[in-house]
Amino acid sequence: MTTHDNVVCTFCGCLCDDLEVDVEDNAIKAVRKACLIGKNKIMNALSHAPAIRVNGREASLGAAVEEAARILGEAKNPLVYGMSSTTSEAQREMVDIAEMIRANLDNPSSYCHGPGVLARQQAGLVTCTLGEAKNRADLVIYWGCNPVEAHMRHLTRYSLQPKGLYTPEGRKDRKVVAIDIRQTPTTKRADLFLQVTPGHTFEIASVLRALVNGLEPEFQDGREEVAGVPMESWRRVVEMIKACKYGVLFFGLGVTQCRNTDINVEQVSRLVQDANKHVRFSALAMRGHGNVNGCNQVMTWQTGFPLAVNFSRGFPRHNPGEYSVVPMLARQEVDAALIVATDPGAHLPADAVRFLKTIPVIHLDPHENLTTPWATVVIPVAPVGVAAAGTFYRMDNVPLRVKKMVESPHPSDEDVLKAIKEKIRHVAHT
Amino acid sequence: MKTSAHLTLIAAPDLPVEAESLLPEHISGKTADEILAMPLLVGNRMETVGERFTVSVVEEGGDGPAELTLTGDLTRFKRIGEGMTGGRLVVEGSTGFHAGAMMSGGELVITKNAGDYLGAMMSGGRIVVRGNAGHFAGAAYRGFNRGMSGGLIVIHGSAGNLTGARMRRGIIAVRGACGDLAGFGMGAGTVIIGGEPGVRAGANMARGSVIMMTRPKEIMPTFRYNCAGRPGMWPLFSALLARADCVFPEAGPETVFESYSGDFNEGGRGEILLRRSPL
Amino acid sequence: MGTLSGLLVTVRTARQGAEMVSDKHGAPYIEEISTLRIHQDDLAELGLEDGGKAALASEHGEIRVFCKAAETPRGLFFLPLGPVANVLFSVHSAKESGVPNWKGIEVTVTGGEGPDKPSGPGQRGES
Amino acid sequence: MRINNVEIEDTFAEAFSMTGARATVTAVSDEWAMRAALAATGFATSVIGCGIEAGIEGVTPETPDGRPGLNCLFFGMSLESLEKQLLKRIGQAIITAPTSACFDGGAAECPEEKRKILKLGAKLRYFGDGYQASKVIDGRRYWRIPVMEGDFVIQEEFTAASAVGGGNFMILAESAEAALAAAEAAVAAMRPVPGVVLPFPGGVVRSGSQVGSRYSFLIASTNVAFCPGLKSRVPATVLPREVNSVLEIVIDGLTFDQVAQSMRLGIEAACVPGVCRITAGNYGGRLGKHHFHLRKLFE
Amino acid sequence: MLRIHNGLIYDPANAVNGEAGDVIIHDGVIVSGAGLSEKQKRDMETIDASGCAVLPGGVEIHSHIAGAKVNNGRILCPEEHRSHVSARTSLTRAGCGLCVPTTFRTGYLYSKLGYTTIFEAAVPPLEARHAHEELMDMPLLDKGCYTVMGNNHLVMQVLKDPDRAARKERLRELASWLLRASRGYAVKVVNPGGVEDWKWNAGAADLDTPTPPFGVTPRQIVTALAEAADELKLPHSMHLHCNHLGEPGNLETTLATMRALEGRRVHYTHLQFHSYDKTKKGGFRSGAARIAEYFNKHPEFTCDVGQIVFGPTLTMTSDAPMEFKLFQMRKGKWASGDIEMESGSGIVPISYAPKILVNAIQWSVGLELMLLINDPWRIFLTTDHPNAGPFTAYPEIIKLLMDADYRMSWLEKLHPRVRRATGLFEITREYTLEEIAIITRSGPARALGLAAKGHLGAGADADVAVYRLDQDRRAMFSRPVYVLKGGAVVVRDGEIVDTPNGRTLCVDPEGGRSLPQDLAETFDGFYTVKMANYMVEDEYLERPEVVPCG
Repeated sequence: MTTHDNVVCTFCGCLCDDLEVDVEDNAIKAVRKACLIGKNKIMNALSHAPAIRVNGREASLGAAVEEAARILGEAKNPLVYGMSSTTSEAQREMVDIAEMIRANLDNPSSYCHGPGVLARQQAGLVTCTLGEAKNRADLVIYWGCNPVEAHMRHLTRYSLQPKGLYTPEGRKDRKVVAIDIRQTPTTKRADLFLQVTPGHTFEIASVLRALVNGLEPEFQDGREEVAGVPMESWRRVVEMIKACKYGVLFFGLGVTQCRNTDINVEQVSRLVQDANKHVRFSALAMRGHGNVNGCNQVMTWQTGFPLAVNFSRGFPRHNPGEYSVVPMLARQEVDAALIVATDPGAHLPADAVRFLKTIPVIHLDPHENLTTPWATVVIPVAPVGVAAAGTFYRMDNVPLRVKKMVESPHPSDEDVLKAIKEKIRHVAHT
Repeated sequence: MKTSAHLTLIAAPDLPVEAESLLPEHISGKTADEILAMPLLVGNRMETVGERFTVSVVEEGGDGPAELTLTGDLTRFKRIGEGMTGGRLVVEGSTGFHAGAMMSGGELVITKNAGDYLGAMMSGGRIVVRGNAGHFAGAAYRGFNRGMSGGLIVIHGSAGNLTGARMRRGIIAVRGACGDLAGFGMGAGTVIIGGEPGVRAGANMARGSVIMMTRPKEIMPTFRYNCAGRPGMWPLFSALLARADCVFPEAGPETVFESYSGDFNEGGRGEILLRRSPL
Repeated sequence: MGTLSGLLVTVRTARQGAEMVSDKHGAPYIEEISTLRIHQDDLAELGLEDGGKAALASEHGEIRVFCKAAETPRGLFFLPLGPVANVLFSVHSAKESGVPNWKGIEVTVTGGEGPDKPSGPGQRGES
Repeated sequence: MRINNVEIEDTFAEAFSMTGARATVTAVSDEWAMRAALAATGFATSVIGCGIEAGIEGVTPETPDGRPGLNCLFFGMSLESLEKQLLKRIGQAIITAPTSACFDGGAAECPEEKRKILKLGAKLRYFGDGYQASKVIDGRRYWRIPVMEGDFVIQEEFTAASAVGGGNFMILAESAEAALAAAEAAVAAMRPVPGVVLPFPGGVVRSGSQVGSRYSFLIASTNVAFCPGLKSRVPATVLPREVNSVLEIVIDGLTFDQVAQSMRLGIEAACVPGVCRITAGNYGGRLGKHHFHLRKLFE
Repeated sequence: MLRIHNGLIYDPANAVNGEAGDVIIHDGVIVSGAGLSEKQKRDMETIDASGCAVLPGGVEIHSHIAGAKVNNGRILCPEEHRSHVSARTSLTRAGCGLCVPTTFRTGYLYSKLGYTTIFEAAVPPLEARHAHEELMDMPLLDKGCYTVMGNNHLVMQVLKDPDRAARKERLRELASWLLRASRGYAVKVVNPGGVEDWKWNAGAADLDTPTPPFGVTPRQIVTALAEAADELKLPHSMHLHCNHLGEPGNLETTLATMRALEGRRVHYTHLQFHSYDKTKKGGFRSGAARIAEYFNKHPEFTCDVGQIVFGPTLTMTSDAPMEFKLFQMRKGKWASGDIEMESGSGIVPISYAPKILVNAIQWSVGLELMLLINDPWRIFLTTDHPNAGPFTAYPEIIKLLMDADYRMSWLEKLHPRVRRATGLFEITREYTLEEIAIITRSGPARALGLAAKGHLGAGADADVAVYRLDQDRRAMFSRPVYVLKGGAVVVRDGEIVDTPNGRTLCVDPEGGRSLPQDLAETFDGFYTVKMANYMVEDEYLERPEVVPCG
């Protein structure tokens, strides 16, 4: 039996890198230190692999790659989409293919945390790595996120409990504020919980900005409250902000998916910038899928834009809403799709899935999921971080190398994508 | 010679089409065959106008700028009238994204609906939409902080979110309802909304005006009430819009508006004018 | 059995996450993503016991769920992300930035078994 | 040449170049537009003593803001003096008037090359103490200046044009009554002509002046050659025996043709019984470059 | 074998100054033609370089082209990308951007100027993997990156050690370890102490401001790291971005820093931003003359200029507090990222305009430095891309240096008071082609310790740029006729014709195989990654080439 130390978990944006994994006879025997989800993910990494299929029938890898290349090469407005749970090495191949076939290129951030990235295009963002939260943060704000259930070790490793360089007492050295529309296991850990009515992120951020900037808000209806929470409470939050040394605000989908999406985050970003006139303050997005941040990073260094890119003219163009996956499917304007390392069958509205079923879809995934049953071409791949190595980007942009601990019968998605790319190139040249 | 051309769509395409080539100034002096040979990007392949349209061309006496009429369901056609500098472009039907974006002169008329980014970052000229417009009418493209910088957009129907977002000058009149964040972050200019406005109108505006005929659900608490009165500019806007065949019958020259200053997070030099409905 | 109108919010839960990475066709996953978190009083108004069944409908589709009492505000219902919830949403709800309204869609909850049983990811939308 | 038996003297009115501008004053009612216009054009009979000559051109059927409004014409000896006066007059008489607004009336009748820009709104905006704001409509910028009553709107730029000042004719009559009746008739006929104003009270001046004086501190004095009471003492008198009273009509206009047209209409109307002769003032052509030959007006 | 025939060869490192001759290439390396017969030469594949200047490939000593901060800059500026695009071709990848071009496009743009070697100027070890990933996507260039250490907690922990000898020894080990962990090439110091100060919301650091809570001063940091770089015999000296960047009067700090470092090899980067005097009222004045006067007397120092380019660009630096100041002046966009235990970074878009007095002075200061520092082997052409402007402006800057009349013609375009604030317009010096070759390739190659770069002698890497001679030097340097990378023709008539990937240049200094116990404990306690996951793996180095120390 071999024990692998310092294994990087690939599930969420935390990328905990202290896992211990026991491997025997090319099988995972035990996972230690991981959260429940991470443990399950690694333990089940090799299970439920789909068969290679073309049009529902089992096929050879070569035949599947060939069919994939044919579909993509012929498509007049293809969609290349996914990437959030694979390595940046595979993502780089995805971009290359998208360029080559003049496709639309997008990743799941466009309907999850993408608004936070779009906000950075307008305002920028003052942020930090998670270690700054651990070592310095004496004020932590959780806003519209529930890490206890979604980023299970975030509180212990990074944000709430760890004893840091300048927070030797851990939790005792921190004031904690939670803003959410309901009580969650996370909000219960806070010193101050503001239960807000849904849909008012922007107003909250605006009023906090005003208070941070020393302005008195004026309520036309005379009710001194924002999002159902009295102004007193918001004033308390601002007092805490102004009294801290180093504040860190973690925001989740409750902020990015709230009404007006990216504009909320833009205002939150402005709030953080304003706070820096008084104290040091950072904000961090609670990125979900293991390497969804990597999609944004890779797409940005290769295409200039983090999501929603179109190559129909050969050069990258960017416009969320126009080239993001959900509205493109709403307009039913794509005629083929390459979907890798994401599961639209599980993550997209039902009508999106209905439309995808009407066009040829090539799907690469380590597992049977809710897309494999109907995709035109299904190619199983080695699970990254377990049977394939490569780079993942943590929620704070720290890149880590995920490891290969076991052999999979299947190639990595990086290798499959390279094969598809070569085939398309070959077809184009002959 | 003044060229008038009329293109009729043969069948609505399934794929997005980019039709930035179809500008009045581009057809001026061209024959029917030359127009049919102009490029269109369909999906990721280059086609010609002739594969999608039939054309008739009339050369009239006199000088006058060219006039181009497009007929058909052009909902999937993007960039119609993009970058137009003069002449007149009439769409008998609906358009997709970016109609009249970046235009600097001339007139674009759309008889049905327009998609997102109508007149985005335009600097001059006039756009009239008889139906509804999508999001980002007159707004800035991603990353820019200067949206529309001149000209006039009249939308007889409703408009989507972020109408006039980050605009720097010019006038947008929406006869019907308007989405959220009208005039968001604007630096100057005027957005006039007849129907029901969405939330957060005028949020983060540094300067400029959002004029509303219908009371929004809430005025942002970063705006402050000034007074009720008859702003001297309203009759001027009213007269301008009347010339563009856009009338706000609920607001005559004697209409009283409530005035609010904001957004104080950005200095408070912008204003919201809200028509005081007669009791 | 009564009917309530309210706002549905999709969320992550620990169990949903843990089961999703184990087997997306497994019964525990399907059960978890079919479990609605709802306020005790709303539950009572629907005439349901904790764990009772209900139909959840939006303008885009209808699903069957189990109702679990939780410390949620009244009129706000929470369902884990997944193919069950997805039936209630539509690509057409994506506004300017391309994000569907995952964090707030108007729904009605009707207590009772309804015509169909909860059937997992295969649950269908109206059209 | 005679009209209605009145002798039209073979002479010319000598007019000089001025700079003119037209401002449209609007308000909530005709009444308030008129009050603002009257105040702004008041005490503006002659550049000699008032620094500017001005008058109300008339009611305008169409104003930029659709409200009741009047056009006023202002004439100064230079662009600078015109601007100085206008800033004072708009600042003191129009901004101050309730509900008023002030717009460029343009000078469409003047050739483009003779037009100049007066940055009136651009300068008056500072009255807003930093709270002024502007709007651009159809390429024209308007300033909004907050005032106690509400806000005052003024266009940023006004058009100035080279204009004609000091067009005139004189009515030589048998009696004061006849002279006044003739002058009133003339003024009534001249008022509708666009682009001109008659800056003196009621459009009429009874005290025409001559250049210079026996007193060194005066640059002008009563026009002794036309004073009936001095016929016997002033050898240079131009008045025949039967003339007992003289009134003068002075015309400022944006163009030569407008002045000429109004003179023609005025002279025609003035040729009523009791009027002996129509003549005009000139300085032998030394002073002004615009010469209105009375008889040529009728050709 | 390949012959570049009959060009005028400018190879200052070998004292060849515009002599007609051949450059012969074999197997990616330049070889001597001495033993070859005329026939052998004629039979070779031959590039006709008649009428051309033949120079070594350009060597970029300081540019921000890859890594977390640069990518953040790309995210920040979609508007910048919109108007600068390149479509995919059968050879090249698609891309966009000018101030923050995408990785492939960065490779193409540098190559199209005749550059073949490039160094990313600031990489915090924690994010080094990211920088290397991007560099792998940057074709046509040999590349390396500098490891930022000036605000590193471990460095300051070591510097707290009262035992001088132990301190020295331990710092050398640590610097070596950090270079190894990040696969860096040189020790980079950015606003020493100042970035950490700002994490405590403190003001700008002076040379003797103790950094909380360590109590270590910037003076201690720079002297110790310069010493460590020397003792490790690193090919490049410490690469120093001084305190108080961009502030009027900062030349005092710069001079004090230089005095503190006298006798050691030090490279002062973007010296232009650190050479400002101030007026009595606190306004900007050029301090270039004083800096140059001092600098000329100290042959141990090198510098690059960071010349301002008028137009819009993006400032991006590890000097996060400086960017915060800039943001407060300009509002608009501001991105910032604090990096645990190590560093920070900031990005603010900016536009330099000739009619803005401060910008005009900055522009003049850069040129003054280049004209007043008399040894071209010690000052190199950079724009601190993209901080002072995009590197694509190099041909324009070359023209400003080589053509005094052209330089003078700028006076009327600048703010009228600029003449009072600088001495630029009294200088008549014009650079020669040889001097240009020095400041753009031979000098930086020597300063970087790259024995096989920056010259055309036998044994040099066959990185060659061939420019058609033209009195308009901007035109000449904008569009090389040929660029060869490792012996392959990659650019012909200004267009990319081949896209081989370059190598990663790194160092293998002695020691630094592991961290001593106390530092390892600090690491384990306060980093959020495991040390094993911190070290950049071999997979991230494309064709690594170790440049020897010593």
